[in-house]
Amino acid sequence: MMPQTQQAATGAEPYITPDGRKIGGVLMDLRNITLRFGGVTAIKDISFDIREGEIRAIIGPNGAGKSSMMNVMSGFYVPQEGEVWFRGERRPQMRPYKVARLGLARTFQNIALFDGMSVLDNIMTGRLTMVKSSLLEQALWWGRAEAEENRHREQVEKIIDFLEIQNIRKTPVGRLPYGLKKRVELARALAAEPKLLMLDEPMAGMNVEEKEDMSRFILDVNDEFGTTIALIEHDMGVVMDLSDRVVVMDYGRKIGDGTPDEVRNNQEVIDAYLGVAHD
Amino acid sequence: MDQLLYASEVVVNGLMTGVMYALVALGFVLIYKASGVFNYAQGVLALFAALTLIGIQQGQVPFAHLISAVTGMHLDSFGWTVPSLLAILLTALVMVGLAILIEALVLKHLVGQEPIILFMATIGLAYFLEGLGDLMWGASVKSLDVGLPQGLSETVETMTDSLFGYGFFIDRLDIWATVIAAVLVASLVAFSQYTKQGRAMRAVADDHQAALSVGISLRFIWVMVWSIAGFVALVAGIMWGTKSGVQFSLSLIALKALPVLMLGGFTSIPGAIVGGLIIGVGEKLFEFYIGPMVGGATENWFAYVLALLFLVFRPQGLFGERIIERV
Amino acid sequence: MNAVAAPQAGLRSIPALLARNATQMGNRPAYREKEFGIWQGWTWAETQDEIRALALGFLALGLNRGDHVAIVGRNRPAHYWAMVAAQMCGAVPVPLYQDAVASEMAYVLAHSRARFVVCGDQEQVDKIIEAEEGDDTVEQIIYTDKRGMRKYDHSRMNWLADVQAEGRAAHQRFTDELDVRIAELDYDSTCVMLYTSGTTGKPKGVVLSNRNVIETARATSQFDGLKASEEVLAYLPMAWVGDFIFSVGQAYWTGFCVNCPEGAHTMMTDLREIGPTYFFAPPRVFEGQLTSVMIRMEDASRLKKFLFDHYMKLARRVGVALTDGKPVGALDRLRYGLGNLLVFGPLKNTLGYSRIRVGYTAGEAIGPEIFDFYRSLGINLKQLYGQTEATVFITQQPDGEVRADTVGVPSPGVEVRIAENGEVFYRSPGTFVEYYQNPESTASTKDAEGWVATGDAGFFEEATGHLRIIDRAKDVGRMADGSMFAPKYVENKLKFYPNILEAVVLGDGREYCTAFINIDLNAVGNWAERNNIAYASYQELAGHPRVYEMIRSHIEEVNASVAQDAMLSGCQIHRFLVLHKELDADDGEMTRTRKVKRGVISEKFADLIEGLYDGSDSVYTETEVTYEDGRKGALKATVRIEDARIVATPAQRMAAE
Amino acid sequence: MLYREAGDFKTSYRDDSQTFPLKLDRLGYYAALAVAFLVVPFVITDYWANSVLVPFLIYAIAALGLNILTGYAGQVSLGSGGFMAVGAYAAYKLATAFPEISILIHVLLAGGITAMVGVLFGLPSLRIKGFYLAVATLAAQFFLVWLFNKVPWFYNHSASGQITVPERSFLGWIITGPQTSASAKYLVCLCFAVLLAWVARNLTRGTMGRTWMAIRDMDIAAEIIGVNPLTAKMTAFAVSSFFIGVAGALLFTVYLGAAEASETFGINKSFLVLFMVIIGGLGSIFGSFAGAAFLVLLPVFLKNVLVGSLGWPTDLAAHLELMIVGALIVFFLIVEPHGLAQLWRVTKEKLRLWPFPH
Repeated sequence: MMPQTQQAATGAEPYITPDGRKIGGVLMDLRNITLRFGGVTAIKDISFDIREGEIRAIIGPNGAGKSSMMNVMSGFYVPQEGEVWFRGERRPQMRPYKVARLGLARTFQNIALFDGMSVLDNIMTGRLTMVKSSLLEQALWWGRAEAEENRHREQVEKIIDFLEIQNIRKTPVGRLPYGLKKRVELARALAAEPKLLMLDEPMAGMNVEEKEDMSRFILDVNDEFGTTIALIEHDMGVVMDLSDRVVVMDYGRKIGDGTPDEVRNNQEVIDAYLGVAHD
Repeated sequence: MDQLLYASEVVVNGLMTGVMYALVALGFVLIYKASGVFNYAQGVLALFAALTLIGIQQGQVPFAHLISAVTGMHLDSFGWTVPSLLAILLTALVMVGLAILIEALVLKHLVGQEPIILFMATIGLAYFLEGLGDLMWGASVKSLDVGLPQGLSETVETMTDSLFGYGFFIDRLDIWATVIAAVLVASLVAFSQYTKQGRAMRAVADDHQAALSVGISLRFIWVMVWSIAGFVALVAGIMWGTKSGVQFSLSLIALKALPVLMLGGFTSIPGAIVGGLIIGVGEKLFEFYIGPMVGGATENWFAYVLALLFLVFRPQGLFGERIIERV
Repeated sequence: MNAVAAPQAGLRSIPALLARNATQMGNRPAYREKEFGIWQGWTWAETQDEIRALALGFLALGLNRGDHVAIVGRNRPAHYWAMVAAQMCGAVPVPLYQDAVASEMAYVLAHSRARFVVCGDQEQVDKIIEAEEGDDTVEQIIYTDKRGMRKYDHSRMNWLADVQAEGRAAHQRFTDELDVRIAELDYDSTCVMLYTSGTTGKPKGVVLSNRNVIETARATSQFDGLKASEEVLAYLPMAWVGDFIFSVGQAYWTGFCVNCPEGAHTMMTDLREIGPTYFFAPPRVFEGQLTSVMIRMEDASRLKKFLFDHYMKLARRVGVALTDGKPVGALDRLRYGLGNLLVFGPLKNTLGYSRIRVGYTAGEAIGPEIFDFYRSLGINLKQLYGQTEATVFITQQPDGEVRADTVGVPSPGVEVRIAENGEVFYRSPGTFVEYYQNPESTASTKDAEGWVATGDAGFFEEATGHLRIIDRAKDVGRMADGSMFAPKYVENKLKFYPNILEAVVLGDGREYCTAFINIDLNAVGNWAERNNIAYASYQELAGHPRVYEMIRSHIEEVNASVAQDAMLSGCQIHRFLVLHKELDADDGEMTRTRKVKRGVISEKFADLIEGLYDGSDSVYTETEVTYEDGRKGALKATVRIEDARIVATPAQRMAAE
Repeated sequence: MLYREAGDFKTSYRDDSQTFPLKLDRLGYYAALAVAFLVVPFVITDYWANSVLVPFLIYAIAALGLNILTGYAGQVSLGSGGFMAVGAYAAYKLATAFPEISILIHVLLAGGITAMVGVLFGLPSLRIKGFYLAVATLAAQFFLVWLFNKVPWFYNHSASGQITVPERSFLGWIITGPQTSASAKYLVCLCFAVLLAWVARNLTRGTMGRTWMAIRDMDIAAEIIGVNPLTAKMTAFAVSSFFIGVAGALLFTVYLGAAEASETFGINKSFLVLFMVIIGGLGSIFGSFAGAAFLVLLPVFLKNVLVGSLGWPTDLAAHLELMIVGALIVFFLIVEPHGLAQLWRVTKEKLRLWPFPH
């Protein structure tokens, strides 16, 4: 299908946030997404966009369809209706690994690390898509193979340093505590140098201290690398301080969209949360 | 016309063989449903059962070779013979004992392991049992006779002859096997439907946790299932043994149950039966039509290739239910 | 001793030494730092290039002769470079303790009027900005780690790498100027200014000249035959004179390699990876490691335990002798060799001590058994006695003449004399120039002939000519009955017990001595675990009767040994208490180098001291504590006081009859 | 206990990621190689070559291959026997068709051909997983063996239905056929084993290995971070089959000299190799060698003890062997699913921490 050019982008003028970060045009635009599993409708006609350099949160009570939304964004689920626009082009239906190569990386709600490998190797997998050397070169550890390996190692080490996990570099991830696993997963996603970084409940099941660390890292990532971040949380508190704009979902519908303050004062949102206050 | 007749005769024979396959496949399904273990050793169980049966019948001294090797005294037979029915009963008991041992020594320690590990464990088990069987009863090819009628069934021949002017050649044993198999299947279904243990078994198959929470002893269920599987193996062993002698190849024939399951799906008893019949008929027909062109003996692989192709297009088998992947 | 030794071959300054190293051993490693998973390295040639670039950058930023450049951060090559770069520009490097709180920093910044500050990271930058609130003497802040620095106002702030880049760019403009300034440096121009932690009062800025540093480095390097092939691990505070002498003075003189760990949390692994050949650590480090060794051995398999105990017994018997090269029976040598294969070797290896040729400890007295433990493993661990004002070295132990209870013979070029009141005086080429902007204290410490009072009391052993330190001279007091009171002497004996972290002995002008005890949470905690004693908090453990029991037994043993020495027998401890909180630098009870501040303590815990002497057996007290995040809070506790048995001294016994 | 690591620090990623980061290990490895190349060839006897060393090396190669597929990429295969057969028959056809080309080349080519066949039978792995796949690979096993039995072209219509290796030499040394000397057989296999082990290490230490392990550990996540499952699995099958093919070719050309599909490459071969991998250790190169050594030596050992010393009949020994092997498999799966390699790793850790327990 002919990639049409992005109109929505023109509607969004770049601006500078109070703390001096540059927010660019639209990076990903989701238009009238509807997703069904058999009879169940997980997402009902949802549209919103994510702009370059911003931290965009998708919140909502459990079972609001947040994770399904992220799976649509990462191309793991194919919506029955609606279009996904990425970097000004409509994204045709494609296998998830191809989507990843467009510049999307994500973490998972229930950690999806490769337990058989060390922290270092796990993070290195984030750079698999950038490897040029051929099977033969790798087999003989010759030509580009070694140079490339070391170059990627260098990048990965920078991330390790950035996320302060030097002392577990060579530990098998299986042995790590939950909080650190989450951090390693973030590192793996970062290693891919994504245009859009998607975090599925990055703070789920963390204690206050770990949450603070994670928030710091998320902010720093966005700050240092200018990475656009879309994150899912169902704990409102954390998100509000982190994100520039927030989408609120409930029962597969979008019930709010805007700056944290706008959302905070949105009656529908308040109800939704009061309704599920004890989940 | 004749072609067609031959063919239909082939089909009938195929159906008979299919029943045999189904019989072995049944053992797999039972164990798989209840314990999630894919029991590669099922075939060897059948071999072991058959060997034991013969051994008991002819009053062989177990481990005769070993004893003579170690102590030097040569005793190969107690000098008595045991009536078939009693022998079968004793063998069944042996199989139960075996089931208990397997549960206690192997399964108990592998709870919660990935299926593939359990699968490999059963391969090891198969090796062990094969060695044990040979060690106990000797490795020589034996013929098994528990008084099942054998040979050409005149009734069928005369009947068909009068019908089509061509007498089908059908072995009485096959007919008996079919009957017995049918009875066995029926009784198994009845058992799982109407008895307390049977229901427990199905509960476990549906949901381990739930079953445990309502106080069903997993270990008991496993022992029971493996015993039943052992008994099924015994029956299969008797059939195959009577048909083509008791020897290692018997455990290979039993391997055919794997493709059968691929078709039928690992969790469904009817699937096992239908799958068995399809394979049985299929490979006979294939051998009948294509075999001659490619040098015959296609039974060796037909079943597997069929299953393979099948899998590629319907991974969950005929009766299995679809798996949805999530992140 | 001539105070005017001429510099060798025009090596009058650190930059001069750098130039020599860069030309004579350009390809030898000068610095390594564990970063990004491997040991990044710089040869002397590369180092010179880096440092020059930085110096040029400083010039570009307008660094003037005589300016002070404060450096605050962990041990990193860049920070050492900053010091030398500052020297090149004719400025004076002033390393600061990075764990100092803003208030302490404020004083030092104001006092030194540092125009440039080199900071490790955001944390330090924040501290500096907070510290210089009010008077902004600081004109340029340069940071090494740019993490999180983007949002700051950069009107007077630069990333160190950028400064270097700028310097390289400005090469044409400034290189001549730089060479001029380097040439100006002479043997008596200031090399570095170090603030003494100051056991009492405000810190003083000790000014050390190139002569001080280089002469000392030369003499001591010869003393221990240090070579360019040595490896050292730089992990001690950069503001401490020792680190400056080892990691700069001796390193530049001999041209050996300085290795910087990845961070505090990886220090032990890095130590093990590098395996230094020349190593310094304060006693508490060795204590800590010995404790952890013992704890780890606790849950070793029976075989390992047996081997360990068996061969450690052997080592205690012959190990030290072997290390000192004294004659030992052939059979024992053989058995020791075996032990070396099975226990000592692996042990040293896991600790990272396999390659140590020369190791020093100093700062306070080290426990004899701790000291001997390491020496019996075949580690050439020695003691030295020194202070900032002497550019470290006053006395040190020659190989083969090592003992736990002495601090060795005067270092080469150092004269030592003992005043009649027992105070130790010294004079040497290392003797400091002055206290910065503090002539009166300079005068009171250093007399006309250049003799400096150490403030310690001690005496030379006739037999060996080794110096023995008893205590701080001013702390050596008299008790009510006029007998000698040397608290430190007793405290050290107490602190030799792994269970006792700190001890404060009181009794000046009193009838008898008493003591505050600080338990070592690590050791006691483990002991409690093994004897399944439950406790919820430090305070509860400290107050536990079983703990008191244990501590009392320790004290009584000490009393016994103190009683041996008629002169000091008055210092036996009659009553004691276990403190409900750990003495802490943040609460001002200790110095950053963990020296007890008696003044502060006697005020802060006046109520407890009173309790110790009015015979009451418990005292209720409230203490102000500072938490890590700087908040203050009050700690309430009822502290029990117990009596300890004392041993009658010969004199008293006579009196009794 | 033996290790002295202090001062053995890494200043480049090259050193840090080398195969033997510890100096002692490095030395041990070089020593082993030196002995293997410079000592053994001169002292080796026919008995040692034929009953221990040569089979060990050949099976080690096969185990390496299966380990890449099963241990690293997590795809279980019971078709190894069949693939070895492909290697053997390919080598036979090539050797007889192009006698002028060195047989060593043919062996490698045979590996290549097996790789293609492997990819073909690997295709189902895109749809099916775990033991479904395992069973599917049985198809390869049975079909291939049947093929080589039934189609005379494969054995050049020889009356016996057997294939027999022609005598070939390399640099004047006879390396195939009955005249081959023990040391020649040994050296040829050794070279292949060392070379292929090196290749396996290179592949598994880098990008390829991570791709495979990602698929093994969590295929969905792997795909979402950008791993193409098709290429990942197919390369695994191709490389693995290449190794197994070479092993089969060597088994036939260098070791046995003659072969008959169902005899030599029956399903038991598949299991033998699988067992080597399990006992040796899934996902470990050292493990492949350890497993091969173990299962090659075990029967020899039993034979010497039971038959040689106790004078028992051989069939008895064979039965016992079956039982022991079977029991061992179960034992390892229960006690140490990562096999000898893991045991080795653990002991090494203990030695490094000695005298401390942790």
